[in-house]
Amino acid sequence: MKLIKVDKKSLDQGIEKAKSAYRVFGPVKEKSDHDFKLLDKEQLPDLDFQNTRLSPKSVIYPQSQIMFQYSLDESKEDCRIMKEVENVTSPMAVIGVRPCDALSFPIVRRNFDTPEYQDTYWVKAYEATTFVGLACNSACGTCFCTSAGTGPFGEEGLDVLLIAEGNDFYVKPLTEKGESFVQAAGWAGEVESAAASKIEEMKTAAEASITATVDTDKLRDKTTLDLYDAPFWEEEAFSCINCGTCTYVCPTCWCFDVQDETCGKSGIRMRNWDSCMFPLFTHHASGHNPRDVKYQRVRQRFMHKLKYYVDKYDNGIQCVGCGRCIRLCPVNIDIRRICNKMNSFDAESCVCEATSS
Amino acid sequence: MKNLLEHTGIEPGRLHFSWISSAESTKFVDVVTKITDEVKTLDPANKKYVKTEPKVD
Amino acid sequence: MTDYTDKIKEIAKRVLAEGKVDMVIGFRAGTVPMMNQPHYAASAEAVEEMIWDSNCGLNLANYLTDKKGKIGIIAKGCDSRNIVTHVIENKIKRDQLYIIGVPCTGMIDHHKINAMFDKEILKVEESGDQITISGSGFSETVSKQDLLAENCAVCTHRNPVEYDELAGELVDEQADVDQYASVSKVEAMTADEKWDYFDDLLSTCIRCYACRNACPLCYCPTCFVDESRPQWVGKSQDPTDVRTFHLLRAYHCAGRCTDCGACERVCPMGIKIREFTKKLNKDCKELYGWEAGLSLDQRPPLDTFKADDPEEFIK
Amino acid sequence: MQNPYLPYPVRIDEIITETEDKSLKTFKFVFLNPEDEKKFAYESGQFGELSIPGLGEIPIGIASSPTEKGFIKFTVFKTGKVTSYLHSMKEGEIMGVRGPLGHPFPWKTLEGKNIVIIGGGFAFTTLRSSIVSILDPANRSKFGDIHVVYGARTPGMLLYKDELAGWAARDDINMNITVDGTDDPEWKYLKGFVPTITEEKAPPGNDDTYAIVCGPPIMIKFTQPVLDKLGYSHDNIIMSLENRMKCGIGICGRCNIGKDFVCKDGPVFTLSQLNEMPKEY
Repeated sequence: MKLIKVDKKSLDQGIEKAKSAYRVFGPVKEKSDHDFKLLDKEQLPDLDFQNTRLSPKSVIYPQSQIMFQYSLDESKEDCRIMKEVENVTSPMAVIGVRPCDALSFPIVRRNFDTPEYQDTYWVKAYEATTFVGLACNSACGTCFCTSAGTGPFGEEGLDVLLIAEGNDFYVKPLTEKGESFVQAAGWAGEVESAAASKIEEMKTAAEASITATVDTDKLRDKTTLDLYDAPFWEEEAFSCINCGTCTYVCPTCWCFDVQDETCGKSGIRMRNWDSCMFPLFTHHASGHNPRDVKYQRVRQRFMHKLKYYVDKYDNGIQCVGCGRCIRLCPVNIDIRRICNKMNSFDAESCVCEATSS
Repeated sequence: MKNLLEHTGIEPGRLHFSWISSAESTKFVDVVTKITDEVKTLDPANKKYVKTEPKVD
Repeated sequence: MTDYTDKIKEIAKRVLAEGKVDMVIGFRAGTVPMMNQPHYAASAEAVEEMIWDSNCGLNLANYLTDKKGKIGIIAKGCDSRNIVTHVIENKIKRDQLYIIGVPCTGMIDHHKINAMFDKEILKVEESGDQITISGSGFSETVSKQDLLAENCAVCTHRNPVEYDELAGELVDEQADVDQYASVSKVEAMTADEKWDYFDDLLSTCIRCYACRNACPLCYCPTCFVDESRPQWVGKSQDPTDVRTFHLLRAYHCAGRCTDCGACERVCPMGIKIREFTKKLNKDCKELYGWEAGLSLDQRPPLDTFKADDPEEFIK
Repeated sequence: MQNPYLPYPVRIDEIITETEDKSLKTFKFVFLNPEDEKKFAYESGQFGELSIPGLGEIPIGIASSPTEKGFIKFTVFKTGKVTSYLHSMKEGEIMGVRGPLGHPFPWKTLEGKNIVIIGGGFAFTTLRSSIVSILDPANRSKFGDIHVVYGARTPGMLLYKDELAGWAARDDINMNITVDGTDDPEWKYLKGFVPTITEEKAPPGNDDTYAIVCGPPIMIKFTQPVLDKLGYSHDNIIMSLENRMKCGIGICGRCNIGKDFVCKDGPVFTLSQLNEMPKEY
């Protein structure tokens, strides 16, 4: 597909222009960190960041989302009948999605958009969104995207890829949606003939700068119960405090809880992100809890990402290597360490090869 | 309790403690009347810590 | 403080070998800068992984809740005060514990240090009271005093209050620190300003409950936010519910909080959660002359009654 | 796009208190919109999410049979927040139902086979649905011998007492109704625990005989060795699981056991399948 080159000023002008047709989200620095926010008029995304603290998943899948409303007023005809809330589905665009986070959307889609059921809230928002990615020229020490199915210039899940080069940006539309956004932004500009090879060089350099890796090659062929019963879980889970940080900052964690809230005679049914780290997540009304103990919940998180998902979809791991859980885990539980332990676990001898991350 | 609520911006006068025995019905009425009258004189704009329908994005 | 490491290892190996304890709870080096991992050692080999430096800010007393058997634990001033609180509250028995006391000169604040640099920090090294922070294309050496976590900067109980053995010489306690400067700043505000200040403070909260779960005081089998019958607080991102969680959590720590700062340290969003508990600590000090966890023999003010307890608030 | 979380509005048509301790009630619902009944086409073994605005939803097995038209029935044990409120509701009140959800018992596989239905306590609801379906004149000839072992703690704790008596009087179904113990001189059925009765009364296992087992964990634990002894292969033992659920459609993520969701991939599993799965239920 064609390649365009724009300077920073045209890039910004284009983003501003696109706002007439799209609700535009982008990274904004608030307090000390970047997070994705809906951009106001005249507000530009701050593209000078390594990665945002929270992932862009909340653009499609907000932490709290109203699903239905109802009335408890007996005098009304629709008393106690759930009614759908009209969620806005006008076009959205997310600017500055890193390639790792971009891959999370097709991964999460496998959960929300299934042959049997479509999660209307997620699917409608996803379909309405154009993902404008930003290639990574400098990775974090905790990044391991190259061994998690993508890379700093990865294109999967994106509609447009931006590549920063000095004060200029290469614009690479990747899909029809992406073409439309580029048109709406009015981005146009010839590229030099050597552009393609230059981008290739930048890509190679960026990939080489990512030194952290995980080994995932043997996960698929392991027996689920062998890994489940592996002896290392209790030790690895020792430091865990069972907070929800890893799951909430993870771009591929999708679990939620459904809650009703009533105020006077009217109320709403809503969903909120939930976490497999919380005991309440699996607590039966009878009091029984199949994952009652901390290490069982830690095991669930890693087994889900690195084994159950692998078995269910046969399409890589449920992790994109963004490293957020490593950077933000309060007690330094490192998915790279656990992943390598799982990958190298030998049920016969019950040992993992020495691992480092 | 009162201190931290006020420290975090709840207007003084919105939380009240009294010691009333179960036998002191008239005192109870007097105190409640007095407090409700007092609270009514406060600026409704400061009625902050009241949950309505959840406000989420 | 890095020189404590060898002594800690020596003690840990000895008490394990003598059978005084089944495990020793301490830290091992983390995989990212300024992040050590709470860990336990049950063998001499595992002890080799142990480390002590200025990134051991988590409160290890948190790992004692409902533990059985004999446990060795590394404790700086605040940890030891929380161990005392655990003992007072019957969560663990003193004779189950072998406390390896660490006189502390303060822990550094990873939130603050990360915010000081635009670029990612790849390495943080410690030498005496100097900290060298470096990343791709930069390296800077800063006095540790300037990088201390806020609670450490105003700490007046650096030495363990309860221990079986020390891993180093007792240090001088800090004098002339205004423990409650941050509280006084808010106290000077109007009600509206206070409200807005706390609104802004909590605006980024994602309700991951790391603050609660890292807190050694928060050991309830079911936290009030998780109760469903009755449900005390909504579970969404509604600001009223977020504030209710933080306010009530703080109340549950009243008269028990040692200002160890674990809540702030673990917050992925860098929220200054101590702004709540600090006010209660100040009130406890002013109203009852109480600081939590200083003695095994004294009951906390909220579970004792004295005829002269202040009651000006009752009208 | 159909919103899979939107419940169908239903009216509570009838409430029957099933057990002497009043902890179990059967709710008969009628759809407010008749076309919703067609959309709720189900088979025995599936479940529905009962939705009470302001309280939430609960997954409950469908107790009525597809052969019963014009209503759906659920038998609910009073235990948590939603079920307690439901028990306080009155006939005529409006609420919601979502479904049908999950996989039914494998009726295609079961055609032409002998079936042993083993149930204990209040886990008899989808089994009631199954028995009513099988005994329907249009269906009975599709199956071989039908044995039922159903037990409760006391006679007063049995569900569907009138129907049980009716089935016991028939000759096309072999009913073994039992209670753990009773002093009732009127009691005319069996005494003893379900595993013991199963051992005495169930036919031996073979390729053409399947067992469907639903009951409390303790009953399942002691029934399984009995079935092993009787020669049932683990492919021929069918069970129904429960886990905490919210969405009921395999999306919200909480009821998973390994790669499977109890709500969407279950709740019906064969024992062979369960043997390969973590014991997280």
